[in-house]
Amino acid sequence: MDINILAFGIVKEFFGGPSIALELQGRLTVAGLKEKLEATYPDLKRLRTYMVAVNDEYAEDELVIRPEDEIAIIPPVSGG
Amino acid sequence: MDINILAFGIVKEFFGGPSIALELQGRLTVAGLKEKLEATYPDLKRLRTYMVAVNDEYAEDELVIRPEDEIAIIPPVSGG
Amino acid sequence: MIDIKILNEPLDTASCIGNATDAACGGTASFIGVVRDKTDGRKVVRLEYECYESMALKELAKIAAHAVESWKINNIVIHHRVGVLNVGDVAVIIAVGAAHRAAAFDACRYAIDTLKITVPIWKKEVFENGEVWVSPHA
Amino acid sequence: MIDIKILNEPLDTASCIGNATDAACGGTASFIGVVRDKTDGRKVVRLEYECYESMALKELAKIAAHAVESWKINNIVIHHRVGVLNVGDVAVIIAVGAAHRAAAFDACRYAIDTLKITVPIWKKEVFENGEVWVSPHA
Repeated sequence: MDINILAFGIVKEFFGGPSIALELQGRLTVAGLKEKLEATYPDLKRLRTYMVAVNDEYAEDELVIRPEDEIAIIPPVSGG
Repeated sequence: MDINILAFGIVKEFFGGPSIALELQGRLTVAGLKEKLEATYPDLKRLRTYMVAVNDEYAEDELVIRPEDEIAIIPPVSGG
Repeated sequence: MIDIKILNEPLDTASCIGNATDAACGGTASFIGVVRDKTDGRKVVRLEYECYESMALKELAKIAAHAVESWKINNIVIHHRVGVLNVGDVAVIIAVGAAHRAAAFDACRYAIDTLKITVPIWKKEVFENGEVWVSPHA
Repeated sequence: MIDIKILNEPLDTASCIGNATDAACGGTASFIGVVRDKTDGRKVVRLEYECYESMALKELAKIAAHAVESWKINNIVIHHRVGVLNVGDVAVIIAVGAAHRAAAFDACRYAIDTLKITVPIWKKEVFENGEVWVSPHA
């Protein structure tokens, strides 16, 4: 089953677009997702920091991702 | 020689108008002026505090008043 | 830029903030003081502001000069209204533009706090059944 | 009253401040953030603001709710603009009305400081010879 991952800001450039699809196999935590993404998109490690949002909320590393979740990668924000 | 003393806010009510004339005899400091005024207008002592301005500046008690000075009585301000 | 005025007419919030802001400012902090509808539960009908204008302008200029010396700010606008004001009317506007917002906030707050202590302006509150010269912290 | 908006059009400073002010407010503190003409000496041509709207609105609502819980304030207005902005355009307005000015200042400052840390909005600075996603404190 594929999950859709939204990208914003500079992460769109790393992903080459506003979202990517990722196959969800078995149990995946936010920390596990980050590892997977960093393996495919090593530019993510260049960021000072980045967060994963699950269903419009900043997610802890331990959170387990469910197929129906809305996932987004949040690089350092710069509003205001 | 008379000096003119400007009143503002509630002090106008004490003085019964926007200014009073006071005879300047000999050497008079700001502290001396306050004493004189308080003798004639005891309501001044009801104020939490008040200041004397000489030529648009808050004056220290020791300042000696000259005939040409512009004198004003400044009750607690309440602008803003 | 320093812009200080005591006016006998309605103040213009947008133009004060606009004037405090320029292309080198990252942010503008501002404060507006308005006439409240009640004081200690008593209904305010209107306010009358009086000022010792020559001295008030000097004291306002001192506040602006000290703000410019103390914080990295680009512009400070202080407009105070005098005369008869109704509930909801703007009595004072302070707007400070700076490259960084901390300086703008600090200078703006310093300016209004100091204005309320040093600038010779007095307000009389008119109630339905009387009036009183306001004496803060009495 | 809490009024939170993300808009794709110019913001209206006067109406935001007016909406934050009511007859029970003694003062309204506000902050406007504008597009600066230079970053590190490089001339900015324009800015492009992007946001994750559903989450940004939630985070803004949290800021407003926390401000209302933490300080005695009557109203808070937060409007943020997105899309293409030019030098001098207003990107964000925060206006807080309160009976006493200290609460208004504290809540306003808290709101802009927190917005810049938690709200998923990003800006790209476009220079004459390139563009860069802004990464504050990088």
